[in-house]
Amino acid sequence: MSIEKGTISSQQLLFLMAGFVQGSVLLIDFTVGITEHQTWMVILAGLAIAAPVVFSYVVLAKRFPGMNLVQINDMVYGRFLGKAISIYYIFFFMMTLSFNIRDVGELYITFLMPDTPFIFLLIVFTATCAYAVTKGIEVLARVSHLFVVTGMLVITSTFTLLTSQMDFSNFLPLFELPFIRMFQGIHIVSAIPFGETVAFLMIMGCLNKTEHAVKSTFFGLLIGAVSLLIVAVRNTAVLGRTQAIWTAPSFQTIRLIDIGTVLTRMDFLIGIAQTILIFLKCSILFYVLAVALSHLLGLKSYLPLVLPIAGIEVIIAATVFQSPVDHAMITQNAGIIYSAPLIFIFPPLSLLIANIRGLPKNGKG
Amino acid sequence: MGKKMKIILKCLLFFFMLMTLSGCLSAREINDLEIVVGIGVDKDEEPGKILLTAQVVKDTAGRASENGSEGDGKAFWNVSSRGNSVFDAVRQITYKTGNRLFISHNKAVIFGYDIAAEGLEEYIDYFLRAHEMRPTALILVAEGRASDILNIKPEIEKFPAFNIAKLVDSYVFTSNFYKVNMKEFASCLMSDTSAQMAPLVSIAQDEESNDIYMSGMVVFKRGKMVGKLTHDEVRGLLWVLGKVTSGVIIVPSPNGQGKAVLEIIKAKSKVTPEIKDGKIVIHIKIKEESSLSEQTTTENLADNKALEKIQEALAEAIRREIMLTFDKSRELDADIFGFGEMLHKKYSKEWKYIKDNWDEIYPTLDLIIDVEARIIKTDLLKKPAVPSEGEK
Amino acid sequence: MIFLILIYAFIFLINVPGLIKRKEWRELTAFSILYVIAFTLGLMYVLDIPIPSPMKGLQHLIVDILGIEYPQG
Amino acid sequence: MFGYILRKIRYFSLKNKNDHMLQNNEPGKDHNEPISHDLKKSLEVIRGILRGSSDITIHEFNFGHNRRYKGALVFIKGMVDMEAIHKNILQPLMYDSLLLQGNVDMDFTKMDTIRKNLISITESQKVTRLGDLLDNLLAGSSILLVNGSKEALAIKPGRRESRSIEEPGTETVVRGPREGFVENVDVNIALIRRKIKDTDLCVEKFVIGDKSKTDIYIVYLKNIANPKLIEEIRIRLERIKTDAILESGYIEQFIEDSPYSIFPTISNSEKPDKVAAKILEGRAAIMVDGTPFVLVVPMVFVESFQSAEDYYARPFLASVIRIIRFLSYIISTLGPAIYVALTVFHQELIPTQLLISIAEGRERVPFPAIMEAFLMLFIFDILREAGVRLPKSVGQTVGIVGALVLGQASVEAGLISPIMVIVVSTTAIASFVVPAQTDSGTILRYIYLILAGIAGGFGVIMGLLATLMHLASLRSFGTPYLWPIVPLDFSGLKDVFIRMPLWIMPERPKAIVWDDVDSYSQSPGLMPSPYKKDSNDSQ
Repeated sequence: MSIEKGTISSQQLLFLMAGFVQGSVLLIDFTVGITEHQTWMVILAGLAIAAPVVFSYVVLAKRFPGMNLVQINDMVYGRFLGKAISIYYIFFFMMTLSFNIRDVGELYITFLMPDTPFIFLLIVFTATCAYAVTKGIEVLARVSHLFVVTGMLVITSTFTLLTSQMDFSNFLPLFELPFIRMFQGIHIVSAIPFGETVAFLMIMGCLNKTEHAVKSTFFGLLIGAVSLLIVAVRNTAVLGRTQAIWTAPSFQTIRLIDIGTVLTRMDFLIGIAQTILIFLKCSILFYVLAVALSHLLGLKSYLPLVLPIAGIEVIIAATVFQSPVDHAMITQNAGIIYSAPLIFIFPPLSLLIANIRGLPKNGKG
Repeated sequence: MGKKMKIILKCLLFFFMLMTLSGCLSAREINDLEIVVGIGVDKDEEPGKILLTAQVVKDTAGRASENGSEGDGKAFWNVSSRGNSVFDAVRQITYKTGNRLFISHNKAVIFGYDIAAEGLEEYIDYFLRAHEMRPTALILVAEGRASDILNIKPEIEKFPAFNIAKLVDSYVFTSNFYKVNMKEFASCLMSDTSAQMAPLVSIAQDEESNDIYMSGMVVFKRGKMVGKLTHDEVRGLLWVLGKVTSGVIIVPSPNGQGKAVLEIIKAKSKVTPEIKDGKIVIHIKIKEESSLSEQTTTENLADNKALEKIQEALAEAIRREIMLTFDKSRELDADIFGFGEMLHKKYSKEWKYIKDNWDEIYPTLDLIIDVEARIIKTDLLKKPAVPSEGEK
Repeated sequence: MIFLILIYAFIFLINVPGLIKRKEWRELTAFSILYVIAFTLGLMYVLDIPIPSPMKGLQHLIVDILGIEYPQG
Repeated sequence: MFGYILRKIRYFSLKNKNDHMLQNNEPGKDHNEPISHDLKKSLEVIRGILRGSSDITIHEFNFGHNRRYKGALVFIKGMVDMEAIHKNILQPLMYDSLLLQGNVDMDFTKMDTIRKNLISITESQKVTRLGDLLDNLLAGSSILLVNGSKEALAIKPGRRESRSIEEPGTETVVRGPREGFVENVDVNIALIRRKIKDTDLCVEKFVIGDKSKTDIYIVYLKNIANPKLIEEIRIRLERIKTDAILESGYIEQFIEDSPYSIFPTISNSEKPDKVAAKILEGRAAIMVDGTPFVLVVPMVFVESFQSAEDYYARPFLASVIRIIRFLSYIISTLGPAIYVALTVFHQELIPTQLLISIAEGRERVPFPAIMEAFLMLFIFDILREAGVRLPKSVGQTVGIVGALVLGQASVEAGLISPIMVIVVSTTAIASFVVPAQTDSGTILRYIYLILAGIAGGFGVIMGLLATLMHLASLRSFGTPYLWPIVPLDFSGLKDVFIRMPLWIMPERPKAIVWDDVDSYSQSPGLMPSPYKKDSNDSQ
């Protein structure tokens, strides 16, 4: 009995996935703090690691058509353990959503509108996300290709505008980083932009035709990864050595665009494009959280939960970290470690168990 | 009403409810903005304090017509204040201006000579960190006090800061100095080996009017000034960096009397460092195209042999300029060419050793310079208008 | 403080009458639980009572107790 | 206060049942008793019911062989063509030579015999119940009663007077047909019939409104329009129980998908060629008697940017104008908001020289930017409304005075900064470029302005995202409102931002048309090119 009656086509799934991954284009910055000019390698390695894992998500979803993560957990791990894992997932969604909301807040507080009260930004942003979520996943899916197109446009246009200031010798001392730094970088990249797509396990339930799911997920991931790569290459080429000292290097590169008297100081426009991309990611996460919670509590519809969850998320986002530096530090260490089992272990494990126990039995199907 | 309508209504009302929140504090009306176009930083008499002068836009249009000629027609107002740090001084300016400074449109940051000599690294941090400060803002060093530079009223431009920005941009025509913005200065400051550069601006002390001119570059090592480069020395540096865009070279004409003056049209350089049996060699290959734009000798240069000879002389002149700059940098012991970074990129294994005692290694570098100069056109004249003695 | 009350009154006004009319008791209970949590969190935030951040707890759990962490610096 | 609550409760209790209309009219009102064969009695009854209206004329006459049959003709003076009555009804009845000789044995108590042999008007209808008699009488037909017969004959009026067909006021066109609809719905249907001469063109009649009994027609192409769409329209029309339908606007508000949205989901037009084009695309037109505005359903957001003229002109200029229309809609909604957001929140986006000149311009303006913008917009809206309401001659003066007051005087007085005047006037002009979306444009302009004043660019962006979500969730009779853009249908996209040449657009809009109709409205590959014999014709 899946609550969401909405159905999305596999093409829309592709754009949802691409928009989701693109949403964290600004977030690869704290991997830059660790991996400086090898960020592009880390992204490729992260993609290489994340691709099979995401592939396992899709196979799991195709194996249980029309069912979302909470139901799958119940069936695979039995009632009690299934509920525990689902709560673990819900906690993960809640935290990730609050990180993203906080990212928007920090983007505006440090760069664009420093004197606004922080909580005001969060409330307005979460309210708009809540409004989008009340419309249902169908509307988000239909609109997602607009976000992806704007994202790609912005990324490529900034790349072309900055070609004059690019110096491709900044990549040169390859493999200069110690292995532990590279491993941490790869872990971050595979966990944050790509790993969070575990949220799609909730959405793949309402695909109308599941045979193209694998292809569209793969392409969605690819578009997201390509945009991350373009940003990483652009940042390293333009900033070179100074990459490690800025709080948000990709924002700093945009501030360096200086063509004529008009095409300069464009950081606000890029900030807006960034807000739009994160808006899609937050709305998807918000929807996934609401549906997961309503499934856990066995409700008929997730709509009544939307506003209270919004209230909680705003407060969590406001208080979870003290400062952007604290945010970067914790997500680099504890953040990716606590989410590692969720992303890398549980889905393949439940796929394995499903194979062994020959689920889904038609009775409970 | 239907469920859907209620949700739409609820979210819309929720949205407007929020709007009643204490409106946005970062709203600043345009007319209470103090638009800053130039900033000067000088040492103050009291030790440990700095004097910050900010050039603020004064809307003369409104005021001049209103109360006659009170303002002496100056469209800017150099307000200055003292503080222990740059940000402290910036904030204390509000005693005088009543509003916070609006730095987004700042064109240039000029450091006084005394502050540059003592060391910039303490004062540069605010200009990199302030969110309103643009990384594309120019950084300059003034000969004397920065506030004097900012006080001189330019003939054409309304604001001295715009005038300075225009002068700096004019490096393209002579390539005797070059533009350094905050980001470039910061990246050199960060690197362990490269020296930082900044254009030097000074006041020409002729009798009736004193105007500003760019008088070369200043070299810093880890933020501390170590020396100055004259125009020719900077040209040598630009040859190596490949940033020569135009400029004039004077070469003795082949038959000895008079000179041939050439305009550089295009120049490319390729620098490849190489470590051969413990010795670091830098191969510099420069391709240059120029045009014969003037000739004071009466000799007929419009034949291949003469042009060949001039091209060799040109190549020799360029090589001499580069060696001149290299000797000066060796004397200042500052890696202004950025060879250290190139070595870092190519030989990352040996880099640890090089980095530690770079100051000893740098003077021992030797350059192999290979210049290929070509004269591609002689503009309108083929032969000089002066009749050569032979034909008379 | 007033905004908090206003906002949460508004949320209450919009959802609860609908839920009661449609007799969705299960949803109503779930809604009210989350509503109370949200309200208390909001109250604590407005009254500047320090709210323990879950991530600090996680950090403490993972780094100090389990000792798994990447070398710093 | 107490009364108010009572009324509220009563309203809510009745709301769902909405058969409120049936209870409260008196039982005897719809007169379903049969007509009595005695002529005098039935005339008494008619006079009794209609004694209030003096324009009813009852003409009694005798006819037939030596005048032994008594008849009566009842009609409303203004609505009937007197000359037709004399020539076609009374003349044959009273002076027909055949009747006079008496050797004819027709039984005049049967209306059919009279209708078939005597009366030379085609449109007439036999009526037995008094209620029908009265309905027809009030609808403008003249009633023939004969003593001794239980039936009456209702003779429809011939040509009803209607306005001549002229160019519609709202949608003027440079190239293209100039004819517009008129108030008489029969003429409108004829106009459409002349455009679509196809047997599949169906016209379904509805009579809605207890008092007004307005004729409403749904016009659609049978095998192209989606039957579910037509069914949906029927259901929604039958649901309407109201006293009167005076204009198609009533219908629009009763049957639209989401009454709380500021965006119209039903388009209306006065031009038959535009309505015909939409019917051919699979839409259904709703024509209401008494108004030249015809509703077309379902509507898509992009339609308001398409004018009929785009398809008659060659594609290149049409595409440029189409892009200009989109830009001007954006300017008209976001213009003031962006100006305020830039000057108040994000001054670093403005180039330095411009910023200095704006600062000088705003030197003596007392209000904050948002107040100034609000004032200007408000005055502009007042002026626009005044211009529309006043008769043509006075309207021009309002425009001129407004421009003077807004432009010169307020700037000199230092109330408004010169650049704000420029911004608001461009917004004003831009808002006239897309007439179909003026209502949403005006409201959005104020909303975004408030958002810009409070949260600057961030507020505007959040407003835009909320509007986008709202638009994407809207449906108009089953078709997603942003159809070719949001569900991303490439074949539809050919006609949105730019208008591809006609021969590239053979497909019918998929989201509107029935799924198993053939998807080509014209044979594909009609690329016009000079005729080339396939052999070695000289190029």
